[in-house]
Amino acid sequence: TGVAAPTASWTGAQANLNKHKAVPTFVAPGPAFNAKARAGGKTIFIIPASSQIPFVSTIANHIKRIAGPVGVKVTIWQNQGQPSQWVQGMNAAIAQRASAIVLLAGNDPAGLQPQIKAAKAKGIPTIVAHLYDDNQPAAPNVGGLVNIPYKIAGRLIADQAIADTKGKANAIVVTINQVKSTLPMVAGIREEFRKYCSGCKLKFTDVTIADVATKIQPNVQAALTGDPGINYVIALYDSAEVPFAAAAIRAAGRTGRVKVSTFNGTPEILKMVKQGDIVTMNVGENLEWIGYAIADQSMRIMGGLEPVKNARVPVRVFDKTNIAQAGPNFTSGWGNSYVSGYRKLWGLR
Amino acid sequence: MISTTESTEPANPAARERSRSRVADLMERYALLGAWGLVIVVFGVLRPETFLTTANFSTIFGSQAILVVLTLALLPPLTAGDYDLSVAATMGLSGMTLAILNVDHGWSIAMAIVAAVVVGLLVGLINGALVVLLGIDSLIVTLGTSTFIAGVILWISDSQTISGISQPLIDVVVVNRFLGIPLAFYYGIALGVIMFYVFEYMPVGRRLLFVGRGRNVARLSGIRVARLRWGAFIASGVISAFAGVLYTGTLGSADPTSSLSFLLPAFAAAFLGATTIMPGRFNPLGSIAAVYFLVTGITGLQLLGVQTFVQQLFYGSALVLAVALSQLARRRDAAGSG
Amino acid sequence: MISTTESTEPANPAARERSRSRVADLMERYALLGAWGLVIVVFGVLRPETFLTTANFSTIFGSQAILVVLTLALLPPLTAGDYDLSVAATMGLSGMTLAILNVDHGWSIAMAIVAAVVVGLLVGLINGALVVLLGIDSLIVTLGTSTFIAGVILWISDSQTISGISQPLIDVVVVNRFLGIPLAFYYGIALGVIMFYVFEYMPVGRRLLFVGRGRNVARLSGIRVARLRWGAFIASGVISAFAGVLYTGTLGSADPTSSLSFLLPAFAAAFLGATTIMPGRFNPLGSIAAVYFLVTGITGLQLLGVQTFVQQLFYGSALVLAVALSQLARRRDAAGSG
Amino acid sequence: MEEEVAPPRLELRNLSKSFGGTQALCGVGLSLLPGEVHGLLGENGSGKSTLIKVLAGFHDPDEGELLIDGEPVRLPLAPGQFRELGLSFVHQDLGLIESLSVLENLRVAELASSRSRFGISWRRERRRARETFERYGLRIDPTASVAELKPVERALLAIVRAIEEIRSVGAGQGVLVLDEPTVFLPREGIEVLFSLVRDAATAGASILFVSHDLDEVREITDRVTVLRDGALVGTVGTRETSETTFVEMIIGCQLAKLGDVEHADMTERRVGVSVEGLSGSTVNDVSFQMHEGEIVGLTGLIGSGFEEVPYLLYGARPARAGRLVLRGDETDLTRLKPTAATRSGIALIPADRKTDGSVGSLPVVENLALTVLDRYFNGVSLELRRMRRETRSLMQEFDVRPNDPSLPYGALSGGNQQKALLAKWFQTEPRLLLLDEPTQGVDVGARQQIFGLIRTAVEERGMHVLCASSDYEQLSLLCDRVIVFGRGRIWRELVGDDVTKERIIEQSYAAMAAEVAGVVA
Ligand SMILES: Nc1ncnc2c1ncn2[C@@H]1O[C@H](COP(=O)(O)OP(=O)(O)OP(=O)(O)O)[C@@H](O)[C@H]1O
Ligand SMILES: Nc1ncnc2c1ncn2[C@@H]1O[C@H](COP(=O)(O)OP(=O)(O)OP(=O)(O)O)[C@@H](O)[C@H]1O
Ligand SMILES: [Mg+2]
Ligand SMILES: [Mg+2]
Repeated sequence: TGVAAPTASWTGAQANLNKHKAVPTFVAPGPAFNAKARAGGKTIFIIPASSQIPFVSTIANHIKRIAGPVGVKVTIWQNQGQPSQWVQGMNAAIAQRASAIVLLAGNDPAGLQPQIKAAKAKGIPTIVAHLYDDNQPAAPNVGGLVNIPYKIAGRLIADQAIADTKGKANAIVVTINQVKSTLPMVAGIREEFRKYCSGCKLKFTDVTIADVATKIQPNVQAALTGDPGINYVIALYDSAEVPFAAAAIRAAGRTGRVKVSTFNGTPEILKMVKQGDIVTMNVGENLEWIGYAIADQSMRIMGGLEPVKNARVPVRVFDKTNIAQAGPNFTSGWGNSYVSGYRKLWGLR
Repeated sequence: MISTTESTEPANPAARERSRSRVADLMERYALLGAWGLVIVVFGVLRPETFLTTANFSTIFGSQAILVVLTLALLPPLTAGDYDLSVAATMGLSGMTLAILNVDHGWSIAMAIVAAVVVGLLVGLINGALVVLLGIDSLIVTLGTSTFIAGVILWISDSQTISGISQPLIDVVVVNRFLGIPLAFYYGIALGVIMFYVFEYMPVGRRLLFVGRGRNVARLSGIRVARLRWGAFIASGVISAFAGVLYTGTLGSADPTSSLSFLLPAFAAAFLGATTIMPGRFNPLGSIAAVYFLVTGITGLQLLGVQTFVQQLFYGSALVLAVALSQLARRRDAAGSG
Repeated sequence: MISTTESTEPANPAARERSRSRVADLMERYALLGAWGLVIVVFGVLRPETFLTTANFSTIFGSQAILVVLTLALLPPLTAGDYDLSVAATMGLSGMTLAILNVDHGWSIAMAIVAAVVVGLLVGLINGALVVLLGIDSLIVTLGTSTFIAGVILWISDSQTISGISQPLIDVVVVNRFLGIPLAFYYGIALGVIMFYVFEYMPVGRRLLFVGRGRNVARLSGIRVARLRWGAFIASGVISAFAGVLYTGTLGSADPTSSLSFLLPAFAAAFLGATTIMPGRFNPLGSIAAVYFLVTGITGLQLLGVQTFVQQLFYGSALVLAVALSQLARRRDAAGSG
Repeated sequence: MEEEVAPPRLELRNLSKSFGGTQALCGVGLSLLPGEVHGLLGENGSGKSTLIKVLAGFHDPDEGELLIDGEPVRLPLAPGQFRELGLSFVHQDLGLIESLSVLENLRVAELASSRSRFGISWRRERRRARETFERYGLRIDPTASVAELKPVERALLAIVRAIEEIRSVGAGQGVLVLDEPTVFLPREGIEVLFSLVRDAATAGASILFVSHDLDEVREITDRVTVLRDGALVGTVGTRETSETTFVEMIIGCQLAKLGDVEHADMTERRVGVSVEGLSGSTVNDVSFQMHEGEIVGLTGLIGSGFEEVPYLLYGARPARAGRLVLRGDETDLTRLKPTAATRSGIALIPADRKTDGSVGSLPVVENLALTVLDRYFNGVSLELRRMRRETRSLMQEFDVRPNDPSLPYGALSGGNQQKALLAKWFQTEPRLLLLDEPTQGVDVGARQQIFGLIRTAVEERGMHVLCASSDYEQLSLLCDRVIVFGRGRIWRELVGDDVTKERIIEQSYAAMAAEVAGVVA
């Protein structure tokens, strides 16, 4: 038509956001197979990064619930996030002759090579779930992957800052470089700012996992003091960062002028989206969907099938326009397509 | 138990064996404050437009009240010669109790605060009982209870962050201000001043000191050693709980694990604080100065935009250098006069 | 510094000042081993098919060698009356040095190990210098250096995990086995036995003990107090570095922060270990027993698949109960006879 | 005592206390009359301090009754209850906290009692403390830490504290308990103490006085109770009892009379040790020599500086100047460290055995073997069995009781700790032995034994012995020559027949008189 290019480039960010506001649809990751016949009676041994992180243990519990009806046994190695406990878990999995080991959510296979090799030698594949972005190279000896679209998530939280300020974003990004997924997320953020908001300002502050509670608040508060123009805090991981970032905003007396966009979709933080005064948007993940994807990939591999290349786990943007759909417990908003989709794929009734 | 008698004494009595000049005394006393001043000057020169602003100092003072209070919680047991490693866990537990009662069970914020403080009191009571009645080393008791409490927090919270604390608490902690600084700051200072008074001008403070410095002598002098040590643990538990209330008020939520990361910074501040104001004794005002000295540096670096690791390098070396400084004042004098 | 003279003494010498019956003595000495046996029996009954397997015990023994070595690293300074809070950071630094030199700079694994150990030695040297030469309290020095080292690790590693360690190291640490247990286990045991021998059967061990218990007494007995304390820090640094080598060998990689989580467990084991085998003294064999007692319980719970908070409840209460047990044996005797 | 109308101020009946296997007290009874000075005597380890610590509420007795003014009081006493009963103490180890200030230590009673609660004015307390010290003629800075005080000053501080406490109880009330208060006091200090004690007794207070010095006991006490091995031997009137009877009651048999000691003049013999131009914090440019086979004593009054000399010669305290020549080996004393001193065959037995001597929480065997560890090291391992065996015979030789090497050092009685300390250094076979108050708190019998051991070592091994002491009797019994200090310098030397208690006292005072004259002039 006759209308020229977008009135302002930030609308591109808005368009990207809008695209991800709808309920995601299920796309089969690979060919259908008979799960009961292929994987029945086998054991998945899950080693979560830390059982103390709620979303990690929630995913593990989902897998257990999903795989049960298929006849797959699931063992969860409860731990407090110490590498020596992971090593012990790997050894226990090998000793118990598990059929597959799942390193869940932050457990870096680069750091467990001797054990992964030992498992491989015993014919036990190690599946790495919820760690890499699709474009990230995986560590060697890994038997399968269930990736998360971190880069897309990063782009979306940047888009929110850009769109919400109508192209005048001045954002501070709180990173945890120690976490593997920070890299693709930051890449996504930078890309969006370059594309839709070249005049915007972007700053970073990094903390380690151990310093989350003691450092985020002072760091963010200092940044807000140092640059009174800051209007957005981009928090990569919601439950680990948002409470402290929000405290900084409150303590700096900038409530209402500085907003937060974040990722993970933890219920407590989605609740803050509903409250709306500080957190304006949260890129949600569906932990049950992820559970299905991991179960799917594990059963394929245990059953001797070709692993899927892209598990196609989606994310969804929740802001004040659609937060009501997350339900009273902030766990809904994903429809049912994936449940029936996976069941059909596995040949269940 | 007598073993730990001298254990937590920060000073160097051997060095004190020499009488020394007033100048060195003052230098030792105020070395940390001098270092603090220096840090302010350096960053003031490097970033005058952002560092030397009221907003910045309001940030510095307002953001560390929790650490101040937690550090103060350590002082009664340290003075009595005991370690309390459970303060950070107790802070987490009381904050979580407050959040659960207020958010999940709909208690009024006042009642929830009372409950949170009672929880701290109970922890102190248990710690004290184990240390005093069973005669177990305080370090291992509180390491044990700390881990236990961490488990309890995960249990009662189901590992979830609880948010949605009533606004009034948030208001009186971080939103409302006096002279531009959130009220939390003044709570910390008020507590510090009260403790200073108790330690310095009330018999019970000196009794505690006697217990810490010579448990047997204290007993021979008719001091109720067991009762005082127990009391110190209870005080520690209650103050930690108060820190937990402030923490939850600051965050507007309570999470199950983050409080533990305050433990080592609190110990660092307590020991660093023992080198200033009243060198050789754990003292509240020194501890407060130590907290703010360290955070001023960190904030300055933050404003310079340096990487995280530089903050850690600063923190580590500032700790050692500040102590070394006050130690050198003492030494130089000792060398000069002895 | 004399302040800390008695500081790290774990026992209750007053209670020890009574000669007591052999039975109570034995009870106190082996209470922890008894508790360990009990834990094995309980889990053996609950999960005979997974718990009572060689594979399980091989896992238990093999996976905790790092904690064993790190706990042993604490003992020389503790015996000399000093705290070394930097052991975990030193372990991380030496592991990271090893990884960077071996992976990024292509050094041979042997050379990289030597470099890693030298790094530990340097850390010990610096800690010792600050404590001994400047006369600063060991707790605050090592808290400072620990933070500083943590910053250095982030710096040199750029906050990234470095993987791809040469296979030979991995082989001699976790792949190769003797009696089904990875060699790492035997390194820890061998180190413990050597240290036991040094503490118990060599003059230097006895001297160290006196330095820790009565610094002035030691000095006036002609012992080179400063040199021994310094030496203890160096030993601690080197042993921590060795732990770092094992850690990197176990994981096949080095990450910038996880080592710090070993600090409190190591202290817990050192203090718990001081209640057994040679009650009242920090001792290597007791420490090893303490590590394996605690990890046996945790592993049992993991095999039961209980939630992680239960593990923490167990850990916390096991710590306190085990100490209380040995304390009660002593008390009952004291009461019975006095 | 049926004719006594007033009940005893304090009465103990059937008191028993055991530690593990040791029966420290066994059915002991004791009564203190108002206005009485009552001596408590007994060998080292006979249970005197244990009895006193029961009265302080420190030890819980196994059995026993306590009556105050005829009223039964329940045992064990609660902490601080002794104060309500009007008791105050000077404990054997003085009961001071070294790292705290003089003022804080002085005021511990007020701080410990929960009566006053608010607003201590430290300025006022400092003034009061200065006034108190002035009244006793002491020059002690209330703001100094106790660690900075000399042993004498510490003892005086503890005594002043106890006497002040008993004064506050009210005239004619109270019990003052003194557990070996005189070991660190020079003669004039003892006189001050005794006059204070007499004043208190005249006012009606009761005093329990422990000492191993029979002359002191005979001088000050009205009655004496003697313990042996934790059991009561008896209570006797002081005036009715002869010295030999006392000795017999204490040790259970006659003591061979030491007789008048022969003091040979050895100044003609070869010089083995010479000290040149020694200066420390109080001594100034002191030089003297020691001859072979000679035991040299150092003495003087408070502040004369003699007690500093052993520490300077050992490198335990920094010397400002000075050289030591030991059998031809020359040492610069400004650089000497204890390690080097031990190496060159010097040994120091410090006065403060608690902080400088041995570690109470470790076994006797480890304490004693510390200085000779290399002797038990065969290149591979320490021979622990031999160590234990030889320690046992060493303890036997020095009469350390109980003779159990595995006992924690702190569980020994005060006098036995002192004997063990002597043993620890004797076995190193030093060429130069430096003693500071070597037999403090050691009972009469053991004291003779120790003097004998020192003599033998001097004669057979050619050891040089330098003994700093303000116990003039000890000096007169042990030394061949006594150097009397005044104002940090040597005032006079007493040799041969001049070495008598009387001459030493005379010269010590003369030194002070000269000092005063010097100041006036
Ligand atoms: N004989 C002893 N020697 C050394 N220490 C002891 C002895 N008996 C008890 N203790 C220790 O000294 C401390 C004080 O114990 P005690 O029972 O005397 O307390 P207390 O002050 O009397 O308390 P309360 O007022 O509750 O009676 C405790 O830590 C205890 O373990
Ligand atoms: N805490 C303790 N543990 C074990 N035994 C002890 C303890 N205290 C004292 N004893 C023992 O009790 C006995 C009496 O000791 P006590 O100190 O009362 O003797 P004393 O008469 O004061 O001797 P001295 O004249 O040497 O001071 C000694 O055998 C001593 O070893
Ligand atoms: Mg005695
Ligand atoms: Mg009591």
